[in-house]
Amino acid sequence: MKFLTPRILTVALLVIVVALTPVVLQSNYYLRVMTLIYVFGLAAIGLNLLMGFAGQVSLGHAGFVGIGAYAVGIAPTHLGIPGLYAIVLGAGVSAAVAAIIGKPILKLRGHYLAVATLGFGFLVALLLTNEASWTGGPDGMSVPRPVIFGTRIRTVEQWYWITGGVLILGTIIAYNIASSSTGRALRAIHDSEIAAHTVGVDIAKQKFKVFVISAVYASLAGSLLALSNGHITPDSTAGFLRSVELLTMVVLGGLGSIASSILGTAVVVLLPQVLTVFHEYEHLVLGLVMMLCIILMPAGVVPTILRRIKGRAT
Amino acid sequence: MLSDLVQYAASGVTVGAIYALIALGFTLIYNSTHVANFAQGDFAMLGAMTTVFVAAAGVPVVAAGILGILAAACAGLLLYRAAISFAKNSSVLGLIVLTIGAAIFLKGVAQIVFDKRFHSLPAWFGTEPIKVLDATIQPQSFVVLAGAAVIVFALVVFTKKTLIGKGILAISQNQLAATLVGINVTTIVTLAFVISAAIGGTAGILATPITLTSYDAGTLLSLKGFAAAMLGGMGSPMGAVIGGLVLGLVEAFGGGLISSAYKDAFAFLAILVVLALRPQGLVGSFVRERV
Amino acid sequence: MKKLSGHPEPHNVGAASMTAAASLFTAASAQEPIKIGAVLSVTGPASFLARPQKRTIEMMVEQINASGGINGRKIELFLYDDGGDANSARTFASRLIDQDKVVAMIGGSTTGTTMSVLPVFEEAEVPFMSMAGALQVVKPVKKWVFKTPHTDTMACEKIFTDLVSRKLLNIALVSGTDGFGKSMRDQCVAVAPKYNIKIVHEESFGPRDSDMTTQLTNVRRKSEVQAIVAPGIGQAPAILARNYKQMDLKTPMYVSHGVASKEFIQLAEGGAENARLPVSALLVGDKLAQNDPQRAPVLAYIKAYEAKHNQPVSGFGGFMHDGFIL
Amino acid sequence: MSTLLEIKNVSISFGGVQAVRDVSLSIPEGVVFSIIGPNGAGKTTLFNIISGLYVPQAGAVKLRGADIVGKRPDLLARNGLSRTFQNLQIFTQMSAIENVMVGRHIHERTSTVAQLFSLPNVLRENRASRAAATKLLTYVGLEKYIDSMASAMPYGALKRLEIARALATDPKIILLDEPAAGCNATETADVEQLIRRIADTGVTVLLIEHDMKLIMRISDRIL
Repeated sequence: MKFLTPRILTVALLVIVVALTPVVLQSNYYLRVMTLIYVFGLAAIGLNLLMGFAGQVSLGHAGFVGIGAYAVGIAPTHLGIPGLYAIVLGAGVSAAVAAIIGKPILKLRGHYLAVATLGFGFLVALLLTNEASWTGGPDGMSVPRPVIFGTRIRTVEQWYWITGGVLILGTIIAYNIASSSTGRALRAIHDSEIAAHTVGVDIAKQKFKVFVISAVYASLAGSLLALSNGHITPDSTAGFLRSVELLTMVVLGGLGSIASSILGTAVVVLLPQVLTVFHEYEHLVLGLVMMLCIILMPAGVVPTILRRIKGRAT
Repeated sequence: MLSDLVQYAASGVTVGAIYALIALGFTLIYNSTHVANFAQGDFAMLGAMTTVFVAAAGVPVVAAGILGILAAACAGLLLYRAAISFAKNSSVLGLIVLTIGAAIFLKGVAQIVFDKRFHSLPAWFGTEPIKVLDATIQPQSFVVLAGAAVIVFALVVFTKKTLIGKGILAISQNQLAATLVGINVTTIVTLAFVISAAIGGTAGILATPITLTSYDAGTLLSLKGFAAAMLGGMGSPMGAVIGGLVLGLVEAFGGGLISSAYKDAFAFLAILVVLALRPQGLVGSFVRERV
Repeated sequence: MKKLSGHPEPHNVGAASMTAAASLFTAASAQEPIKIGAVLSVTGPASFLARPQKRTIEMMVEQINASGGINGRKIELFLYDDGGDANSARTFASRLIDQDKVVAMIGGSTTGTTMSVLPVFEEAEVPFMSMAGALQVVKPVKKWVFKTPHTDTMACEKIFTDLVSRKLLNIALVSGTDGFGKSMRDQCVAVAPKYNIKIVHEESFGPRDSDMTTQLTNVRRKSEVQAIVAPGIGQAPAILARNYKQMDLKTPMYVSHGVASKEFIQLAEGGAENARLPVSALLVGDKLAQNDPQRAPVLAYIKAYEAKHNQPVSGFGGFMHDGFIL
Repeated sequence: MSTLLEIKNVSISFGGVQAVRDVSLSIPEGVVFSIIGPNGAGKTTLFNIISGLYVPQAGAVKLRGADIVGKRPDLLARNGLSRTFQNLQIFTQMSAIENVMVGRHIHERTSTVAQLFSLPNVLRENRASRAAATKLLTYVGLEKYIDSMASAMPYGALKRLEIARALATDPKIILLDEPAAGCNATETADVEQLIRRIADTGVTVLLIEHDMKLIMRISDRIL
């Protein structure tokens, strides 16, 4: 077993980045951008388990991000449940919702599954927009900051470390799943569902399992996004554009490799910040960059770079 | 109460016909490349906006319309030749992201070439509503319906009878075999994109008197068109029309009878129910995976 | 289309804050540019509001810089487009404070984006002039947060005073599900009892819906409805007006200041005849009485704006004009 | 020898095409049972029925006396029935050893939660599966391909990889669908030798093949 497996390399690299960034880049702005990369990286890793490993497309995964975000918003204000427990509540609700809708829609394949998940994301966004008495409607609601060990977590710094830590844990857990019996079963399903089925993999159960896991990942990301922002709106958490962004992060990064999802997230989060220089042409350039990434790097940014470095032909 | 139901139906058919028109645009591209083109709504936007601006520059509306359809067709040509044909070996997901990127790109271009305001096109037969059991329907709805009917007929004839149409079906079954028997895949697939884009442009032009248009009108049209095409059964022209009309009617009756705030929710709930019962859509044929 | 002219003075909160901001400028050295930040939703669902705001602020910065800037110091404008997304608005707000080091911020075209950036400027103690309509932006009053647009409550009150004068007390609310429509709808519901106006029926429509005959049918069925009030913005109210004409409804209709522009009238294709809406004095500049204090600045702004952009002015550009001067 | 697998008047048709009509056969334990017949005779369709991919319109399939018609393929695998495919169904984006480790899936019992945190029992299980897979790869003579990607392996090697994966479930009966198809003389000899060794371990072999010389040399019974 050579020591530098992708798993050790990625986790080590991630720890270094999380530890060094505040030292190298002092200003809150960069910390804020990195926090967003960590939060959406968490959701992207979960989505990659579902899409990259098991090959099940989801065009509505921001629905779970929305559930996680609003759980942390609604629970403290309306139900008197403090922030931290609300995160667990959000994850529980997302898992339950994923379990309920998972059964029927995971029977679908390809574009049919895409439209079913698209529908789910739309439904969540609509609920959050219309149930204004709970969610504050389209203008959103403010999220009370949690109190941990007596201190109220408010500053960008604090949230930087929390989200960085959670991403590292999420990455380790994702690698654990990938190297376990479930991970192998999921990749088998992606390559040939028929063969996996006859060799003893319970297809429905495995797809269901990874759907729920990815929903919990997205929900945790939603909760952290809400807590670090302090204010959430239905569109910025559960909107269709957010689902598209998540999809782009995973696909641009590279399907089926955990490290690449984080890099894909970084690209998608940083692009709008870099493209502001184009003002009017921002959308045009963003669309172009997305197309070029897919054309030039079909396997995704990371696998292509790895292949170039190692120079071996797969 | 009856006239209310008729009005709901009228509203449902009006909106449904627009979804059907957009859904039709998906068929040829899906049939030839199994790509669900999320820029289809932007072809419609491009067709409509070009017509608006060319007409504003003094060209008679009909000529402007033809130019609009051509503009959309060119966008379709470019999307295939300059983008999708290079992304041959990327996954279904990669192609979805590619078409979404194309949609954002087209929106960016429209934002600069045109402007960011709302525009409309004159209705073909004026705005005098037609009375049916004292429910009122805009004449333009019939124009949209007629357009959908003509396109469905043309598509069915095209795919069944003409050589190119059969070529597209052959390519969708097995691209390698199609090339072996001498079908020039690139030209045929390019043609599929051009025709699909032209259908998209026509849809935009026919629908704009009802829906109005702006540089970012494409996104929602793509979504609803995609949902309608899937509801009906991806790849079949009849499926697209049925899917579109059912979607429109579910929205209208759901919105009217239950709650207009959750209009879109009923549409997607209907899709979830239909796909749970018939995973290949209302009209789609069941594809057994051959071993 | 009859307009409710004679709108109150653009509303500003806490004159004290004016002097604090002014002193800030003179303290810095003469030739260093004054950095002002702006985060607007130039694209996305709220672009209808934000476009005129962007054009107005760019025009005014040009004008001031052309005439030598303030006390000889040029204004440097940092303008970002948050696309209506609260999340990216917050990131750009932090960029303005930490990277661009702006001394003042104008922006927040929607209530959603405003509320999400508000804490950043409160913490950084940088004056923030919001363009959002909702009351919650300045209620409870915050030290560093101001807004020039009249609140939705005022718009509702303007409509209700007119309804009371026409003795139309049973109304139907047909409101948009976007931020603007929702928040104005909430204010109207809250303030209606004060004018003993009863809301007998409610419907809603999506910002991108293309047919609202279903909603209007439900309203028509309720015979006791005497007037329709339609809070909403963008293209949807124009389609609502068209459907109103298509169904040949006679109940008087009120739309919101969100569609206060010539564009709305053209798009409504005659559906907006004798519809009424509350609007700031800006849109009826030439009809203002000679001695009206607003007449001069309004006409000057209209002339400059239309000369530069040859597009009709919009109420939202006016909010930016007042906000920028403050 | 008790009957291991019994098929009684099974028939199936796809839209008018009668693929399999009224087939009955019973396969005793521990033999090499070959099925021959021209292309399109329904051999692979019969395999698909036995392995639960298709549900026949009529007839019964009994594995050790229990009727298995309509049972999910993964449950059949757990009851000791395993198969290979006429056109290779390999997990191409996985390495050879990972392909075979998926065969061990039904013997892997750790809970999902344990897998989330890679608890010691999961690490033990992974090592055990990897060891078993390595043994199997050596058994079929693919030891030099252990860590190479399946997509980079030659056709002949992939044929044997699929057999190794089928063996990984410790089956009672293994269905081999044209294992020697497209193989040259030496590869066919290897396959024959491999089938003989599998049968010697007591595993019943149900074979579809066209190479008559191979059939004659290896089969105990022929249909």
